[in-house]
Amino acid sequence: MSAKLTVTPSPHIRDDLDIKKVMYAVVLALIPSAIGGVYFFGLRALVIIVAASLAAIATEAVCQKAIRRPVTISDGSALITGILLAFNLPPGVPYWLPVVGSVFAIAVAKIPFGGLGYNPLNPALVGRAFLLASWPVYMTTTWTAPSRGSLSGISAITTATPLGVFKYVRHILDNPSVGPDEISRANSYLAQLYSSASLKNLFLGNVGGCIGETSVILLLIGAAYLLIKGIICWRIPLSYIGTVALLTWILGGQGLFHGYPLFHVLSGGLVLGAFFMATDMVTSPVTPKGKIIFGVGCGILTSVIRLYGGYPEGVSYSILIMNITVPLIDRYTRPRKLGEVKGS
Amino acid sequence: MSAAGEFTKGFIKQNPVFRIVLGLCPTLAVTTSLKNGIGMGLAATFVLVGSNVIVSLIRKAVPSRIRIPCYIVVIASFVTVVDLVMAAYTPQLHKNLGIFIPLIVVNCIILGRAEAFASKNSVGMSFLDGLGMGLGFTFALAITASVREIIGTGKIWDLVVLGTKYNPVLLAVLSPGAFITLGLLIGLFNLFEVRKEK
Amino acid sequence: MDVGRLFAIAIGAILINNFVLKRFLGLCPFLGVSKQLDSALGMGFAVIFVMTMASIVTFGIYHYVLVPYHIEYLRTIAFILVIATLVQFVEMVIEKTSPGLYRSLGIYLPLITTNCAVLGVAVLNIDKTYSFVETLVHGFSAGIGFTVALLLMAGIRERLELADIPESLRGVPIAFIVAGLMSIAFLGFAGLAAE
Amino acid sequence: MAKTFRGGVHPPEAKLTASKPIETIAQPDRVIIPLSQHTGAPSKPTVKVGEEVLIGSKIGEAEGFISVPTHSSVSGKVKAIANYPHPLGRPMPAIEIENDSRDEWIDLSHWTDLTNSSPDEIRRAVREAGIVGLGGAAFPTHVKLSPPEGKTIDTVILNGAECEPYLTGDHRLMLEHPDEIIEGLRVIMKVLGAARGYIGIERNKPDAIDKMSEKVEDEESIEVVGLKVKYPQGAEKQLIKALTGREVPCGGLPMDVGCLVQNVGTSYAIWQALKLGKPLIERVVTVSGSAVKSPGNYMVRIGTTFSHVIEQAGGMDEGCSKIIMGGPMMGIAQHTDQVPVVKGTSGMILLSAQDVRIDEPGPCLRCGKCVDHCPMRLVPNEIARFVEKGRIAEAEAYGILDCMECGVCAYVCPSKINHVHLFKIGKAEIAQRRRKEAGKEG
Amino acid sequence: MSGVVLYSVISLTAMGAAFGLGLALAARKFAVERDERVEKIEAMLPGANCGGCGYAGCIGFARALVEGKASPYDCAPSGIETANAIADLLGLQKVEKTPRVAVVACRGGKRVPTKITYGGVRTCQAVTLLADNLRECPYGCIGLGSCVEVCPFDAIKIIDDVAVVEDEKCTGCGMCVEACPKQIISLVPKTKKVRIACSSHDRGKAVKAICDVGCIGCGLCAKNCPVGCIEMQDNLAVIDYERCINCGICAAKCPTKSIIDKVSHRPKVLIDSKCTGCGECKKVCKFNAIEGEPGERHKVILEKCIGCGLCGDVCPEKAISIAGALGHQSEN
Repeated sequence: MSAKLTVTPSPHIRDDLDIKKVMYAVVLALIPSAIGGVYFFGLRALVIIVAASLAAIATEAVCQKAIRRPVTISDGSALITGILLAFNLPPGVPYWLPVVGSVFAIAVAKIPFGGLGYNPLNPALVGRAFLLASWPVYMTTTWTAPSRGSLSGISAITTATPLGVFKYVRHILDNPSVGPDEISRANSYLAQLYSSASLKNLFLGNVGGCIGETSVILLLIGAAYLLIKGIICWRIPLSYIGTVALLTWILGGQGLFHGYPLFHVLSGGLVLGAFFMATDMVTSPVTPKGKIIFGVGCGILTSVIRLYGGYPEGVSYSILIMNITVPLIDRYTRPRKLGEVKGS
Repeated sequence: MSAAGEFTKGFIKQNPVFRIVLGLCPTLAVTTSLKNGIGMGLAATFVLVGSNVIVSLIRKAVPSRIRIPCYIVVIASFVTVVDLVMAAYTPQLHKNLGIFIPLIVVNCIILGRAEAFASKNSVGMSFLDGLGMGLGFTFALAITASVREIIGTGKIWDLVVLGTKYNPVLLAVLSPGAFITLGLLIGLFNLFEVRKEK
Repeated sequence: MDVGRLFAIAIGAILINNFVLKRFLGLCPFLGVSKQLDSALGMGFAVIFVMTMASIVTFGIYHYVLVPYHIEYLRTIAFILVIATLVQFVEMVIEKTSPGLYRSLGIYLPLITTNCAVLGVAVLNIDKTYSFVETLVHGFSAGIGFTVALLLMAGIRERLELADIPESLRGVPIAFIVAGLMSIAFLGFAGLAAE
Repeated sequence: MAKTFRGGVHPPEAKLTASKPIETIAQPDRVIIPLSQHTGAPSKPTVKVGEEVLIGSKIGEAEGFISVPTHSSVSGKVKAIANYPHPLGRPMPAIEIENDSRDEWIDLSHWTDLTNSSPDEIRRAVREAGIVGLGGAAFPTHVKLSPPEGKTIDTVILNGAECEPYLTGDHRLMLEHPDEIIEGLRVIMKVLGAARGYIGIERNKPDAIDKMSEKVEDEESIEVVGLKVKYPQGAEKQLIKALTGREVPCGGLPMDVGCLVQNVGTSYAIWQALKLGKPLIERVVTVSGSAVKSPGNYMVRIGTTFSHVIEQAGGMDEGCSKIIMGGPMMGIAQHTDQVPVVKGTSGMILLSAQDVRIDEPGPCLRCGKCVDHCPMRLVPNEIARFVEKGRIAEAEAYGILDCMECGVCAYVCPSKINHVHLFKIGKAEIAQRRRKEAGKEG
Repeated sequence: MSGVVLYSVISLTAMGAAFGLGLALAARKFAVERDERVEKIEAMLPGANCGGCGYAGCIGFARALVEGKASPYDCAPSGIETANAIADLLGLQKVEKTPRVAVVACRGGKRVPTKITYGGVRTCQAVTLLADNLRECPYGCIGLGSCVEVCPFDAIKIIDDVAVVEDEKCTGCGMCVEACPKQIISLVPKTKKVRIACSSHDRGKAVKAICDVGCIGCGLCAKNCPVGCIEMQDNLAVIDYERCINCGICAAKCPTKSIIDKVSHRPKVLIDSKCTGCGECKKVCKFNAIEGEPGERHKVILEKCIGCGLCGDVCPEKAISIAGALGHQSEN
C-alpha cells in the first residue's frame, strides 16, 4: 500500500446537496420574479436589487474581517438577503435605502449571532422592518404603477396598492358615520378589487407593490423549482396561505364568512413571504409539526394585521414575530420517537 | 482604594451601565435625547449620593434583617424629593422622564451601592462612591443618548450636526434602537477590554 | 363596563406596549433570568402573580388611604413599601407551604422587589386613572406581557448558547440585540387596538 | 405499495456484484482470529502458542452468557497470541495461526442432525458453533434465541433487505442457498414456538423474492415480503415496523413486541451448524467499490487479512484511498489493510481517491432534512449541537441513546456535519459517566 | 398644610408598623432554617467552577462539603491554605497534601509520522473512536487538545501537535487527566521535576522506527537510579514519584531523552564543620563526589556533585546542606 488511507466517520457517501447548492438554488428560484420586477417597474428595480445585493455581500465581508472570522460571502446567503430585501421595497425608494437596509440586515441581524445558521430572525425582513420604522414615508408612499397597468390593478384607482385600497374600503365600511356616497363608492371599489380582471392582474403581477412580490405566477415558478429540488417543503407555505385564506374568508368581509380569500392570497407579499421568507431554513422550525404551527401562526398574524392592524400588509412582521417563537416551537414539537410511548 | 479611586471607578472601570450592567430601564427609556439623559442621570446621582450618605450614617443602627426595607424607604424619600422638585422647576423634563422618576427607587444601582458599599463604608467614602457612580451613570446615559439622538434626529441638544440633508434613522430613537444601540455600545466596551487584556 | 376597552388594555399591555420591549420596564430580570427556559417560566409566573397582587393592593392604598388624606405625593414610598412587603410575605408563605414551588419559583421572588415593572404597573395604573377592574386587567396583562417577552427571549438565548457569537458580544450585548430585534418585530402590532 | 417505515433515504444502490456468484478464495498463509468478534465479553484463549489446530477446533472459550467461543478457520499451528489490528480501530487480542494448507477439518463423521432436537440442545449447539448475527452487529445468536421468562416471540423475521449500497452477500446467499436459509428459519421458529415467519427482501432483488417465494409457496406460516427500496430498511426496528406495524419501545428489544430478527446469513449458519456440525469459520464477503479490480462475492475464512482478500479479488487500484468494512452508510473506515475479516464483516468497499471526500462541516442551516429523514424520528441537528458543546445531559434527553447510527442524517445534511461521529462521542461519554457513577456508588 | 404632614407621618408610620408587624409574625410562622456555611464556603472557594471535584460547580461542592459528602482537600485549585481554612470552618481534621501538577507523558507530536488522512470531528475522543490515533504511535498524544478544552486555568497548550503543561498555571485539578482518551496525563507532585515523557509499551525497535523521543525500554535509567525508584514495566520506565529525589541521573542517562529534567539549576552540596568524618555520605554517594579521610571533615568534589542530596539524608550530624535546596529536602 502506498498512500495513507483516509479514515472518516460513517456514512462514507453523502448526498450531493451542500450549503452553496441550497443557496444558489434559492437565488435561481428568485430570478424569474427579479426579471418580472424589472419588466414591471423598469431598470430602477434592477438597480435596487443590485445595490441591495452588493451592499449585503460587502457588509458581510467587512464584518467578518472585523471580527476575524473567515469570509464566507461565496456561500450565497448574503446574496439572498440582499435580493429578498430589494424584493420587499417599493420600486420608488431612493437608491441609498436598499444599501442602508442591507447593511443593517447583515451587520445587526446576522453577523453578531455568528453568521449563517445562527441568526434568530430573517435578516432581510429585519432590514425591511428597520427601513419601515426609520423612513416610513419612503417605504409607504413611493409606489410605482407597473409598466402596463395601474397601481391598484383596477383602473378606477391610481393612488394605492390593492391592499391599500382594501384597507381604505374596510375603514369606510367599519365607520357607519360616513355618508352613503362614501359607502357606495367603497362597495364599488371592493367589487372591482374582487373582479376577475383585478385577480388576473394580481396573478400576473400587473399591479403596484414591492419589487419582487407582485407577480404570483413568477413566484410560483421559482417555488415549484425549490419544492421539486426538495429545498423547501410544502408545510410552511401551505399552512400559511391556507390559514390566511381561511381567516380572510371568515373575517375579511362585513359579517362572518363574507370575505374574499382569493384576493388576499394573491395580493401583497403573501406568496413571496410564504414560499421564500417563512421557509428560510435558519429561522423556521425544523420539526414537521413545528413547521405547520409556524405557518399557521404566520397566517393568523398576517390576517389580523391586514384586517385589524395599523398596516395594510402584515407578511413581514408576521414572519418576524413567528421567527422569535421558533426556539419554543421546536422545543415543544419534537417528533415522537419511533417506539416512544407518549406520556412516559 | 484611595478617595480619588472611589470617585473615578464609576466612569470606566466599574461603569454601572457598561460594565456592571445595572440600571438599564432608564438607560434605555430616557436616552432619546441628550437632555433627557443628563436630566435623568443627575436626578439619579442626587438620589444615589443622598441615600449613600444616609445609609452610611445609619449603617450601624439598622439591624441586618430589615436593612433592605430601610434602605428602600430612604431611597424612596429622596426620590420623592426629586420628583417634587423637578415637577416644580423643570416641568418639561419631568414630563419627558415621566414614570421613570418614581422608578429611580427600584434602580438596581442605587440599592446595589447602598447594600454593597454604603452599608460597609464611612460617610465620606460613601459620598464619593455615590457621586462617582452617579456621574458614571450620567456619563453612560449621555453617551447612549448622544448616539441615539445624533443618529435618530441628526441633532444634538437641539443643534443640527449632521446637516439638513441628513435623513435621520428614526429607529434609533424608537424602542428597538435603544436596545440595539446599548447592546452594541456594551459590546464595544467589552471589545476594548478584551483588546487591552491582550 | 366596556369589554372592548378591557380587551384593548390587555392587548396593549401584552403586545403593542409590551412592558419589556416597548416600555423598558423590568429589564434586569429580563436579562438575568432569561438564560434558561425553565427558570424563565418560574420567574414569569411569579411576576404575573406579584403584579396582579400589587395592582390590587396599591389601588386600595392609593384610593382609600392616600387620596382621602391628600397625601398622594407619598405614593412612591407607599407603593414600594407595599411591594417589598408583599414579595417578602409571598416568599415566606411559599417557602413554608410548598417547598417544591419555592425551589422552582421562590428564588425569583426577591428579584421582583427591584423589578421596576411591578412598581411601574402600579404607578401606571394611577397615571392612567384606571378603574379597579381595569387596574386588575392591566396588572395581569402586564405580567403576561413580561412573561411572553421573557419566554421568547429565553428560547432564543438557549439557542444562542450553542451559537458562535463573537467574544465581545457574548452575554448581555447579544441579549440586547435580540431584544432590539424582538422589539422591531413587535412594531408589527402597532395600531392593532386603540386604547 | 411496498411495505416500509417513515423516514430514511435512497442512496445510489451501486450493487455492482449482484450477479456475481459466491466464489471461494484461495486460503491465506496465516489467519488472525480476534478473540472479540461479537458483542459481549471476548472469548478466552484455550490454546497455547505452538499448538496444532484443525479447522473448527475451538481456540477460545466463551466468557459468560453474552459471549461465544472462537474457532480456528484453518488447520495449522498457533503462532502467537497478542494484540493485532482490529477492524474496530483499536488493536485487540487475537490468535495468529499459521496455515499448513492441509485444510483438515475436525472429525465430524459422527455428527447427527440436530435440526429436530430440543430447543435447549439447539441453543447450546448454536452457541458452541460460535454463531453471531452476521448482519454486522454480531450479537450472539443463542442469546436472541433465549428470551427471558415471560417474553413470548410469535414472529420471526429473516432480514434479507440488504439495504446498504454495494453489499450483495445476502442477496447471493438467498439465490444460492434458499433451502438452507428457510430450513434455518424453521428451526428458529420452532425453538421459539413462533407461529409466523417473514422473509423481508427489498424490491431491488426481484430474483431473490421470486426464488424464496417459490420455496415457501406451500407453507402457510412463512411469507416472503417485498419491501420498498429504502435505507435503512434492514434496520431491526424499521423492519419490524414495516412488516408487522409494531413499534419496538425506546430502549427496548424486538422481543418486547414479540419479534425476533435474524439475518439470512445467520439462518444459513445455523443450518450449517445443526445439520453439518460446522462452526462459524467462514462467511460471505462482498468486495466492491471503485478501487478494486474484480469486485465479487467471496466465501472468506474468518481471520483472513483484508489485504489477502483484496489480492484474491484481483488487487486494488493504485488510487485506492479508503477501505471500508461493511457498507458505505454504517461501515467502518480502516486505517490499514492488515486487519482480519471477522464474523461481522459483510463487505469490503474500496474507494478510489476521487470518490473519497473530506468535507469541512459548515454551520447547521436548520434545514430540517435530518429530522425529516431520521428513521428513529429524532432531532439529529440539535443532538449533534449538544454533543459538540459538551452538553451531554441534554443530548441524552433528546434521545441520543435511541440513535442507531444509521447515518441518514449525515447523508442528507447539506452542511456536511458529522452527526454519526458526534453521536458516537456522546454515547461514549454517557457510558463513561455511567461507569463512573456506578463506581462511585459501588 | 400641617394636616398633610400629620397625615403623612401617621399613615406612613401606620403602614410601616402594620407591614413590619405582619412580616415579623409571618417570619415566625413561616420560619425555615438555612445554612449560612454554604455561602461562606462558596466565597472561600476559587470560583473557577472547574468541576474537578466531581460536583456541579463550586456551589455544588460547597453544599457537598456542608453535608459532609466531600472533603475540602478534594478541591485541587484551592491550595492547601484555603482547604485548611474550610476544614477549620467545618471543624474537620486538617490534612497535609502536597500540591500536584499534570504531566503529559509524551513528547512525540510532529516527530511521529501520521498514519492516516483523518476526516472526522476534531477532538481526541473522536479520533480514538475511529482509528485509535492519528500518528503511528498507538500510545502517544493525539494533539487535538481535548485537555486544552477542559483546562479551567489555561495551563495546557498544544505545541507541535503535543500537549504541554505549564507548571506555574497548573493547579493539579485533574480535569485533563480525565479528558485524555490516551490516558497519558497523570498528576505528579509539584516538587518532582524529573518526569517520564513517554507512554509507549512497544518494544525498542518498534518505538525507534516511529519516534526519536520514545522510551525504548533499555532500562539504563532504572539501573542508574541511586534510590531505585525506576522500574521497567512492560517496556516502559516508570518512576515512583514518592521516592524520587530529583537527582536527574536518569534523564542524563536516557539515550532517547524520554525522561525530562525540569530542574533549572542544580546546586551543590556543602558540608559544614559539624562533620565528624563518619563516612556515611561517601558510602551513599553514587557519583564519588565526596572525599575525605575517616574522622576528618569530608569535602565535596564540586565537578562531580549533581546536587542529588542523597548524602544529606544519611548524615547523622545534619552537617550537609544543599544551597538553594530543592527536591526531597525542600519538602521537609
